[in-house]
Amino acid sequence: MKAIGLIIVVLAGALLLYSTQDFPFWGDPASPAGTHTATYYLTKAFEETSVPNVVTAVLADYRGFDTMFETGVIFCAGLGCFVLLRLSRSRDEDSYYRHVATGITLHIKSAKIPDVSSEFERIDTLWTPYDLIVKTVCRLLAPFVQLFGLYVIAHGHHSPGGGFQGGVILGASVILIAISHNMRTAIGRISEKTIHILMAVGVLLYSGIGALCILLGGNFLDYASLSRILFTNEIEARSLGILGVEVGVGITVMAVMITIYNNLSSDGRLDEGL
Amino acid sequence: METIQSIKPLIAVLVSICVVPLLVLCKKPNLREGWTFAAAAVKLLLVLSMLPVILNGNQIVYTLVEGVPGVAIKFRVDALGMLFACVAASLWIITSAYSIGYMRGLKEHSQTRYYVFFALALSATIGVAFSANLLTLYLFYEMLSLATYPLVTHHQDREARAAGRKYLTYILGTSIGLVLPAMLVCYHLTGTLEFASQGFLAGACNRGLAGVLLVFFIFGFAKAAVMPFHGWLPAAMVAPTPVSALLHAVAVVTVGVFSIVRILTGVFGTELLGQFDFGVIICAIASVTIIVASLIALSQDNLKRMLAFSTIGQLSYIILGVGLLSPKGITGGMLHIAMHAFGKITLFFCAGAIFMATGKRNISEMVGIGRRMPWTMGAFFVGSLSIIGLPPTGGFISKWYLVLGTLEANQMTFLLVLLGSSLLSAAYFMPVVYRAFFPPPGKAMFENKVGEAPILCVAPPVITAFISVVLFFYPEPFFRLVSMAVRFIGGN
Amino acid sequence: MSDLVVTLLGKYNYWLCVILMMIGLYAMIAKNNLIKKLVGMNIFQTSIILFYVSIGCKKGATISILEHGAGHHGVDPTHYINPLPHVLMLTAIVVSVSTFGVALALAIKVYRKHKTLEEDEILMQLRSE
Amino acid sequence: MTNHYPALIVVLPLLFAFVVSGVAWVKKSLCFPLTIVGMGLSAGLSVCLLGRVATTGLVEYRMGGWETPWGIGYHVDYLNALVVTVVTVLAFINLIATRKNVVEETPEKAGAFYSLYLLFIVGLTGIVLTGDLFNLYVLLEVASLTSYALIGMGNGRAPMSALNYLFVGTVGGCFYLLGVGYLYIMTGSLNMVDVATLLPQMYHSSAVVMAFIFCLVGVGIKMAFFPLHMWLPNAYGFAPTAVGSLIAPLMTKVMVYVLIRLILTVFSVDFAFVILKMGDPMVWLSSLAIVAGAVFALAQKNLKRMFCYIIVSEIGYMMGGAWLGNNTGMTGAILHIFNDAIMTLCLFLCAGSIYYRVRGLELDRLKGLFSKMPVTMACLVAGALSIIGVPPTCGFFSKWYLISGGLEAGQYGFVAALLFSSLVNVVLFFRVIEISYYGDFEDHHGHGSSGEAVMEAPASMLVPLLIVSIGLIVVGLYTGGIVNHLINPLLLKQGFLG
Amino acid sequence: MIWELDLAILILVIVAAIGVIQVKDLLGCAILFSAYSFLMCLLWAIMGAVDVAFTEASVGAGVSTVFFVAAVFRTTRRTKD
Repeated sequence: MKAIGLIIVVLAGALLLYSTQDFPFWGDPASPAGTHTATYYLTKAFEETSVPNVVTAVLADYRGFDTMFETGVIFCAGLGCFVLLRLSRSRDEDSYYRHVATGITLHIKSAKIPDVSSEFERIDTLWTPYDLIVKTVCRLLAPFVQLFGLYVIAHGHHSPGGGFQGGVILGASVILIAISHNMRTAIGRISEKTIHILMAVGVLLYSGIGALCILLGGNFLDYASLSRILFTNEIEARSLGILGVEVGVGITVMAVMITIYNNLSSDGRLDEGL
Repeated sequence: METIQSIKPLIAVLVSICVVPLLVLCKKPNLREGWTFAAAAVKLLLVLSMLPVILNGNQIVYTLVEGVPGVAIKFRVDALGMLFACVAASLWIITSAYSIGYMRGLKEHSQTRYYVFFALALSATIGVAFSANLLTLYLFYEMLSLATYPLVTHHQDREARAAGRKYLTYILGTSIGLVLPAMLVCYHLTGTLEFASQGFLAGACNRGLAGVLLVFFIFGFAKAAVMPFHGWLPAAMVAPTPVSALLHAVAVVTVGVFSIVRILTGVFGTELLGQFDFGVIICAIASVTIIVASLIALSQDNLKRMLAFSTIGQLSYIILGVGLLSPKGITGGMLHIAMHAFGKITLFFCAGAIFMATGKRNISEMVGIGRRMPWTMGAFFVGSLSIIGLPPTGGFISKWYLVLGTLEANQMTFLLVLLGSSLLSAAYFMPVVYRAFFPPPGKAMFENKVGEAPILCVAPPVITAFISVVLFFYPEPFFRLVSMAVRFIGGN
Repeated sequence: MSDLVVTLLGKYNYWLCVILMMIGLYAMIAKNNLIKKLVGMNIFQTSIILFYVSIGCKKGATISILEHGAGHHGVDPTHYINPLPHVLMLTAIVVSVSTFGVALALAIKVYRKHKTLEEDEILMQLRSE
Repeated sequence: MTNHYPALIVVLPLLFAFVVSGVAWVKKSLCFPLTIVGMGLSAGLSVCLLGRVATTGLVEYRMGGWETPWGIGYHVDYLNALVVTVVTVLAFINLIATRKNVVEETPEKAGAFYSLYLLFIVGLTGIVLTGDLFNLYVLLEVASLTSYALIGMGNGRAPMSALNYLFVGTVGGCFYLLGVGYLYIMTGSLNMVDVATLLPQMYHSSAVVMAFIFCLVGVGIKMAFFPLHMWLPNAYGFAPTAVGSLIAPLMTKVMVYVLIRLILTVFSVDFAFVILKMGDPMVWLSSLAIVAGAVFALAQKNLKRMFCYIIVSEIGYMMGGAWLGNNTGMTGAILHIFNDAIMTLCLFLCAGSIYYRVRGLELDRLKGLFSKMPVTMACLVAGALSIIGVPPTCGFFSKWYLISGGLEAGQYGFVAALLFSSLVNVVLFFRVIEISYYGDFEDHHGHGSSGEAVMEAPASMLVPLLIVSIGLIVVGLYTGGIVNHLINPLLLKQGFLG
Repeated sequence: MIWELDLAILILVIVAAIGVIQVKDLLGCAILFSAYSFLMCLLWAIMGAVDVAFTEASVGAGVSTVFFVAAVFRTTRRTKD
C-alpha cells in the first residue's frame, strides 16, 4: 500500500508541478484572477452595499447563495453527528449520583431517577472531581468569550470576522463550560432540544430572508428589495440584510459546534462528557 | 395498391393483453376460460375483418409511436403477415379448447398463470405478424420469448428449470448477441429499418458485410431452430402438451421462421440475395438442418421429442423454399408455414391426448393404441401424412411447390434433399401409425378400459386434421395471400 | 538557467503547496489508522485552501478592507488583495470542518463496533465474520 | 412567481429541511407530511420548469439580482431541466415508497433523517441547476455530506463503508476544487458561461489541461467510474434501504451530468476531443468499466450488491456514450442518465420491499418469492428487462443510441462491451428470477424453513413501485419525443458539428 | 507581505504536516495538528487573507482540536503508524 501510495503521490505531484509552469507569478497584480472579477468587487462593493470589508460583502451578498449552502453544510454536519452517534436513552440503565455535601456516591439500579435536587448530582461511574480553579476561571471567562463572539458577528462589516467566526466563538464558550464543569451543566444551560431548534432557526433565518426577498418582488437573496419594509434606501437595506444573514449563520454555527462536541465527547449518550 | 390507416392491427395485438387483468381477477375457472375464448374469438374476427382489405391488394398501416427518429413502433398488415396472423389466430381458439380439456383433465396447478402467459404469447405472435419494421418485430419477438418462459417451465421442477435455462440461453442469447447488433448495423448503414418490398440494404453494403449480417440474422432468430441453435426445442418438450403445440405450430418456431422470411425478403430483398449468390448458402444451411434433424428424429422413442426433431426439419423447409429465390419456391415456403402449422398441431394434440388417456410418452409403449383411441390415432395419421407431404393433405401442396421451386431454380441437389427427407419422415411416422393400428398378435399393450381422452382433447386434433384435408382441396385463401406476397416482393 | 530560477522562485509558493498536498494524499493512501487518514485528508484540504489563498495574493497590496472613507471616492483595485478567493476559502474551511466532524462521528461509530481504528484489523474482523 | 422557479426548486426543499428538523423536536408526526409537501412542491415546480424550458429553450436566474460573472446565476437549459426533473420526481416517489422502511429502520431519528433527505435533494438539484463552478462544489459537498451521514446510519458494516466513502469522496471533491482553482487562476472567473468565453484563447496552456483532468478525476471518483469505483458497492450496499434507493439512482447520474456539463458548456467539445484527444482512451476505459462491472456483478451473492456492481457497469455506458465524440453517443448518454435513474430506482425499490418482508437479500433467501410477492417480482422483472435492454422498456432505447453512436464512431470494442454486458445481465437477472420462481425443491419433503409467512409488500410500497415500472415502458415509448424536443436542440447548440 | 517570513512559515508548516502524519500517538497527533493549523493561520494572515486566518484560528486550531481530542478520548490513542 505504501509503495502504491508513494507512486500515486509522486505522479500526481509531478503533474501538479508541471502544470504550474503556465501560472502567472505568485502575487502578480496583473494576473487574470487579480483583475477580472476582483476589480469589480473592490471598486463597486462599497457603493453597492456600504460594507467596507469587501470579503463580507462578497460572502454575504454577491455570493450569498454559496454562503447559504455553506451554512447548510454546517447544519448537515450537526445533524449528521446527531444521527450517527446519538443513542436513545435506555431506561433500565444503572445510574450514579453523588451527594454534593459528603461526596458519597449512590448507585441506583432501578429505572427510577430521583427528582433533581441541589443535594444530589448525577455522575458517571468514571468520575473524577473537577478542579475548582479551572471551574471558576472558565465560568468567569465564558461571558467575555460570548461577548467577543457577539462583537465579531456584529462587527463583521468593518473588520475581519462575521457570522461564522462569531458563531464558532459563541459555541466555544459553551464547550468551555462543558469541558471545565461537566457536560450535564452545559446541557442544563442550553438543552439538546434548544440547540437543535436554534440550529434550524439560524439557517431558516438566512434562507427566510432570501425567501422574503422573493415575496417582496426581488430575486432570491436580493436584499435591496428589503428596503420596502426596512424603510431605508437599497444600499442600507443590503447592509442590513447582510447583518441579518450573519446573525443567522452565527446562531446555526454555534448550535452545530455544541451539538458536534456533545455527541463526540459523550459517544452519543449526552452524559458527562470528557 | 392502397395504404389504409387503421388502428385495427393494434387492437388485434392488444386484445389478448387487455384480457390479462380479467384473467387474473377472475376467481371462477369457467369465467376465466370464457374470457380466454372471448378474446380469442375477438382476435380472430379482427384478423378476418382485415382479410378482405388485404385480398383486395391493399395494406393496413398504423404507427403507434416514434421510438427512435426514423424508426417507429409501427404495424403494417400485408399478405404475408395476414397469412401468419390467420393461422395463429385460428389455432389459438382450437388450442384454447384443447388447453381447457388438458389442464383440467390433468388437474394442473397455476392455471391462471398459464392462461395469462398464453394470451401474452399470442399478442406477441400477432405483433410479429403485423410488424412493419425490424424494431417492432424485435420488440414482439423478445416479448414472445419472455412470455413463453413461464409456459415452458410450467411444472416448476428441476427438469423444467434446466429446460427453461436452455430455452432462455438460446433464445435471448442469440437475439441479444446476434440480432440486436445486426439490426443496429442495418440502421447505421441505411438509417431505416422499415421492411421494403425489395429490401432496404441494397447498395448500402458490400458482399462480405451482407454475408455476416445474413448469418447473424439466420442464426440469431434461434426460434427457427436452425442447427446448431436447435437445442432448446427438444428440451422445451418438458412443457405441458398444449404449450408444446403452441411452441411448435402456432407461435414460437413459426415466429422464428416468419422473422427469417421477413428479413430475407424485407431487409435483404430477393434481388440482393441473388446478386450476392446467397441463395445457395441459405439453402445449404437449411438442407443440413433438414437431413440431420430427420435422422435424429428416426432414433427417438419419446413421441414428443420425435415431433420436436421433425419440427426442426420442417421449419428449414420454409427457409429452403425462400432461399431458392424462385417464385414457386417462395410460394412453397410460405404456404408451408400454414400447412405445417395445421399438420404439426394435430400431431401434438394427439400426443397430448394419448398421454392423458394412457399416461404413455414413448412410442414403443403405444402398440395397439389405435384400436382403443381410433379418433385420436386417425387424426394422427392424417397429420403425419401432411407432414410427410402426401395427398390428400395440405402438406402435399406446399411440398409440391417446393419441389417445383427447386426445378425452377435448377437446384437438383436440394430436390434430392427434399425427397430424401420426405422419405425419412415417412420412415419415422409410419411405424408409429402402423403399430398403433396393426399390433403384432398378442402384443397389444392396452386393456379394454382405456378409451378416448375427454372430448375437449379429442375434438381439436380431429378438427385440425380435417382442416389439413380441406386445405388440400381448397387452399385458395392461403394460396391467394401467398401469391400476393410473392408478387409484392417482386419475385419476377 | 536564470529563467528557470526565476520560474522556481516566482512560484515557490505553489511548489510548496503541492508538496503539502502530496503529504496529505500520501497519508490518506498509505496510512493504516483511520484517524491518520482523516488527518491526511485535512492536510490535503488545507493545502488546497492555501493554493487558493496564494492565487489571491497581490504584491504590494493590503487586506481587502477598505480604509475609512476610501470607498466614497473611487478605489484603486491594485491596492487591495483579491477578496474572492478568501470568500471561497471561508466556505471551503467550513466544508472541511463539517467533513471532519462527520468523519470523527463515523470513526467513533466504527470503533464502537470493532474496538479498533486500524484498517487492517477491521478488515480482518470483517473477513472472519 | 413563475420566473422564480429555478431558485424555488432548490430553496423550497431547503426551507422545509430546516423546518422539519426543528419540528421534529416539537411534534414528530408532522415530519413526514412536511417532507412530502416540500419534496412535492419541488418536483411539481421542476416539471413546470421543464415545460418552460422546452418552449423557451433557456431560463436564467440571478441570485441576489447580481449580474452573472459577479453574482451566482442559474442557467437552465434542456439538460439541466431534464435532469432536475428526474431527480426531484424520483426522490419524491422514493420518499413515499420507503416510508415504512424508514419507520422501521430509524424510528427515533425520523425527523433528522427526513431533514437530511431533503438536504440531499437540495444538493443534487443545486448541482444540476447551478451555472457557477464553485457553487457546484459547495452543493456537491452538501450532497456528499448528507449521503455520508445517511449511509452511516445503517448498521453493521455501514459506518465503515460510509467512512471509506467519505475519504474517497472528499478526495474527489478536493480534486474538483483544485480543477476549479486552476480555471480560476487562468481566467479569473467562476461562472461557467463566462469561463467558457474566456477559455478558447488558452486551450493549449498546460494549466487548463490540468484543470480539465483534475475536474475529470474528481467527478470520476464521485461517480464511481472504473477504476475509481471501489467505494460504491459497500457504501450503497450497506446503506439503510431508503437511503440506498435514494442515493444509488441519483448521485452517480448527477455526477455524469456534471461531467457532460463540463464537456459541453465549460470546456467545449472542441477542447475535449480535438485538442486533448481524450475520446479514445476514455471510451476504452468505459468499455473496461462495463465489462468489469458486469463480471463483478456475477460474483455477488446479495441482490443489492449485485445491483451496485450493475451501477458501476452502467456508469461505463454513460461515460462511454459521452466520450464517443458524436451526437448520437451523447444523446445516448444523456438519455441513459434519465433512463438509468428510473431503472435503478425500480430495482432498489424492489430490493427495499423484498427486504421489508424477507429481512434479507441473499440470493438463496429469494426462493419461491414469485408466488409470495408476485407484484414486486413483476416489477423486478420489468426493471431487469430494462437493464438488459429489451424493448419497449426505456433501457433498450438508450442502449440503441449508445450502440449506434459506437458504430458511428467506429468504437467496436465499446459496442462489444455493451452487448457483453447485456448478455451478462440476462444471466444475472435470470439467475435471480429462476431462484425466486422455482422455490425450494426440498419443500415437498416437508421440512420447509418458512416460519414466518412472507406476503406481498404493503400498498404504500407497491403503488410507487408500479408507477416506476410503468414509467419504464412509458418513457421507453416516448423516447422519440424526449430526444426530439429536449436533447437534439441542446446538442444543436453545444454538441458536435456535422 | 514579507516573502522571507512567508517562506519560513511555509517550511514550518510542511515540517508540522510531516510530524502530524508520523507521530505514533493520536493525542500527540491532535496537538500537532493544532499547531499545524495555527501555522497555517499565520501564513494566511501574512498573505493578507485575514478573514480566512481568523476562521482557521477559531475552527482549525480551536474547535477542530477539541473535536479531535474528544474523539480520541472516546476511541483510542493507539496507532500503529
